[in-house]
Amino acid sequence: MSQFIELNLSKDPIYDHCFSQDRKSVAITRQNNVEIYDLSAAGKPKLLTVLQHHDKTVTAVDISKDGKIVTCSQDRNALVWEPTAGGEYKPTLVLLRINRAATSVKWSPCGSKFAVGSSARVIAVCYFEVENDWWISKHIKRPLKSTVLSLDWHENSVLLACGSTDGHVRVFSTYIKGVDTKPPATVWGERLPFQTLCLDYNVGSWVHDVKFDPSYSFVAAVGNDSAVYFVYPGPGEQEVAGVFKARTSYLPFRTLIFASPTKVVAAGHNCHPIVFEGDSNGWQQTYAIDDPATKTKTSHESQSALNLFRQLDLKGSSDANSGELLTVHQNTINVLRPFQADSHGLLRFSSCGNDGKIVIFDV
Amino acid sequence: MLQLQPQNLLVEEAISQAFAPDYTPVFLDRIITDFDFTTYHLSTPESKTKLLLSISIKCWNDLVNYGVKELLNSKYSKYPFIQQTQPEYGYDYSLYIDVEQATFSNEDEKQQLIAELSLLKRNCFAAPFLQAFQRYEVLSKEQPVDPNNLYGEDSPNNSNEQVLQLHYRDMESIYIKPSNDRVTVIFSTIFQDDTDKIFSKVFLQEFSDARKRSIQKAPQVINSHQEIPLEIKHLEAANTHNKTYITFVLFPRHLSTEDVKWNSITHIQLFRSYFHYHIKIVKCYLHQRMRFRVNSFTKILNRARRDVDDEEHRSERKTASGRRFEMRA
Amino acid sequence: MSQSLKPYLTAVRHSLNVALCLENFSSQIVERHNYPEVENKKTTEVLLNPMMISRNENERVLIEPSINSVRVSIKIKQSDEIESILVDKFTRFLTKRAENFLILRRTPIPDYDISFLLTNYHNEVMMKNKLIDFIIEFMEDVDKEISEMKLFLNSRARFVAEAYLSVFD
Amino acid sequence: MEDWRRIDVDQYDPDLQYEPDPIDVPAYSAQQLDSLVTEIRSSVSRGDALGAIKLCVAQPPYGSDSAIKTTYLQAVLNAFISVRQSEIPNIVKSLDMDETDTLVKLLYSLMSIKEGQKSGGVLLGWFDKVVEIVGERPIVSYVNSSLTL
Repeated sequence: MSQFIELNLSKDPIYDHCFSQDRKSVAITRQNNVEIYDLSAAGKPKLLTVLQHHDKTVTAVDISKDGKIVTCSQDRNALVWEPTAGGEYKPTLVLLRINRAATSVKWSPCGSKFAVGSSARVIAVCYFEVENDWWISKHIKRPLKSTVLSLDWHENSVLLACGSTDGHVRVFSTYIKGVDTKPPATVWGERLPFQTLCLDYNVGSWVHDVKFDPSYSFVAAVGNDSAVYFVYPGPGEQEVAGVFKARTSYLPFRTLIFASPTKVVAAGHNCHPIVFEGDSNGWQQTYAIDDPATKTKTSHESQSALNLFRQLDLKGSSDANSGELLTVHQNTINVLRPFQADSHGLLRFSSCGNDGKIVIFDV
Repeated sequence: MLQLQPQNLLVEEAISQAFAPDYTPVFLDRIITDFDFTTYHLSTPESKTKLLLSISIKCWNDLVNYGVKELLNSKYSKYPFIQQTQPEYGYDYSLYIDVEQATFSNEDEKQQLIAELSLLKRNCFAAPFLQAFQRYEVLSKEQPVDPNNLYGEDSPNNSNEQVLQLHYRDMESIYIKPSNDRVTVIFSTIFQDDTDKIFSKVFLQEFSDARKRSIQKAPQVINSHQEIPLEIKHLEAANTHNKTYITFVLFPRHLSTEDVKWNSITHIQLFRSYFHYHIKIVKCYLHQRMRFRVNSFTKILNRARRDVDDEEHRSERKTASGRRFEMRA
Repeated sequence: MSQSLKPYLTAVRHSLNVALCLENFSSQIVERHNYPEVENKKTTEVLLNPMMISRNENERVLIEPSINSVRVSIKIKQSDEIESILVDKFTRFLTKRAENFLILRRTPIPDYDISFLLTNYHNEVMMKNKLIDFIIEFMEDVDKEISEMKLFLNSRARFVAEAYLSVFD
Repeated sequence: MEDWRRIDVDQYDPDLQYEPDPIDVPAYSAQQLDSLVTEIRSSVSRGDALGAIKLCVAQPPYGSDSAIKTTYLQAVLNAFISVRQSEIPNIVKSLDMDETDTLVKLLYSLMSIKEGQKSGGVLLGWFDKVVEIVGERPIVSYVNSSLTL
């Protein structure tokens, strides 16, 4: 049974979380705010600051290489928080120009751009404009037909994979003249003006999460039909060489990450991570982490009589944790993120869920 | 409280107080109500010692045709200290009771009078029934019972027998039809909302089945929810307000002695109130039961709420004065 | 008849377990709004196929899932007039107390007796398995309650009738 | 003139339109259906329950009109009813993933039509066994599938 570190940070669901580069602090979304906790102290995580500016639920948070935090929320805004000297954060304005909720945000690897997916059937690629000291955005519209649920950047900070509720996995080019350098040719295409579509594959159900593999040669996506799709691009324009569908009997997954070019970890409504392994000629589910089947009901130490009575009245049954799930997470897992890796792959990854917990698992 | 008391409790209490030995006459002016649009007025207009008891009944005119006045006089004239007077304005019948001269040979006689006075409404309603019973006695002598009438149908040749009608409520009335071997009492009743109507079907079904099962000696009960019983076909207009008709057939054994007659009258005239009363009781019980069930549902649902883990509870506990209860971990 | 109750309830349990995978989804149609998609069914791509689980003609459950909300509607067995009156009174009684019932919908959808509306907020605030237990228990309890009330009504009627008629002896 | 205040203008907004991608949907002509139905009926009468079920779940006529669909569902219902309760587990075990998904899809469609509801108990028996053996994947795939009967 792999080791895990469990942090109970909030009563409310955590829709997204992101560890700082040095893994010493974590930013979590909590209703309309983002809370940053310091984990360096051995005891309980200490609340550092609360980023308060959004007036609706914050849906995503991401921290760039140089420590800038970007948040986006259902109030149609995104905000970039610059760390100032005293540990405080200064919000800067982002002109998203979208008229629906923002659903997901990701910094590009180079840290000079970030993309915001939204319910306005648009992806806003934002870059900083020094003279006005704000972030302005360029929109990717066609052929997005529905809410964008998930985004993932290619290492060249130009190609952007996205999954949406119309069931399509797409890869766009977000090349912006002044900001990006011309990317070298990749398997996804050579000439990449802004908004060219490099891949468009219909998975058949909402695409909750999409990720490039570590070598950026194919894309893995998680549909709402509890299956993981591995889409291999072909040489031609938008051509798909092959697709593998790893089906499982679990409830639908919400998120996935690559542990290595041949290993993927997915998690979602079944509240514990599942590992898939394979390569270009086939993928299948191999084992589960924190698998409830292998765990017996942990018996609690003897209950004090008062506690028993309190449970009986409150919960109607004396069994203290009647109804608690055997898995560590007591509710849907929303986001998995790599936590610690070494030369040949990921060692540990972090997860956040609707139960307000951040759990760090070993792969 | 299964059986409804036939007598009016307030009248009974007021009069028994008045007849009590240590009664200090006091000024009285009480209006008391009873079932079937009946109101009493108990007052002391002339002097404190002379009680005036008046009663007003909606169907008084029908009762008058059936000799209610003679019946009441016969009931109350044998007491010297009670005189029947001009009916008070707005009332149908009044009695002066002179408390001072009220003398009784023994306690029973006094109780007997108190009972008679508090059963004033029953006595009024008894008039048509008594008349029907007398008519039954006459008929039963004229036409002896046909022995081979196995099914107990009403004998055909008295179909034109005069039916006594009592419109005791707005849309509801009682019909009494004497014949040679029985007296048929038909109630036409109406229900405000349809849940009552459907519940009444269950009740009436039980009324008619009761005789087959356990109480063979009870009157036969027939209920019909749409068509009008034959006996009163000529009297009731078309059944537009979907009235329910309940027919009671009183057999000779219910009309035998004087006491049995009065017992039958007392109960049969209360049937409509008894019947509706118990339907309402059932609805109240079901309502109470649903409230309990809904509470238990809400409790179970609240238990589904993800409870905040314990040490968050402990850290938030406060002392009475509001100071936080610091846990020195 | 109860031998077909168990498969009926397990079928509802599994279907609910799948339907109750909800997430916070802001509306595509109306700006700054976040409401149950299953209610007005405008954004068709976020609606999933409805599941109807029926035990017989007049007893079934309809589960309409969507991305952020599920509508569970139950048609309670009403074999005769009395039962339909009891069901109507019971469900009307429940819907009047819908506000402290969180997941109860104020009015059932046409052709059904009672409807639950579960959104992603309920899923976040409550334990999903307990929510499903509650709905299953509710279905069983309502059936039991209706038949108990009917039994009570008949026995009460008999008792009242006999009490009245025995006085005439 | 209809109350212009209540016209839903959004439906005319071009980029708000969402039409799902066209998918090639298997459809039957009348005779193809008749031959399939007779085939199912004959394998049912021969007692070859597995063969009958396999035929039912092979290629449901998603694209045909409702008349063909109802006759098809009728035949499938008879096949389901004819199978004895004890045979169900090993039939289900010998179906592959897609076939069990289609089986559950047929169960749900049958439960939503009158004739199917009449024998609700049988369908629930099947449903119970399938989920017990295969798990909830068929339900998830039914709920998400764009091919519906």
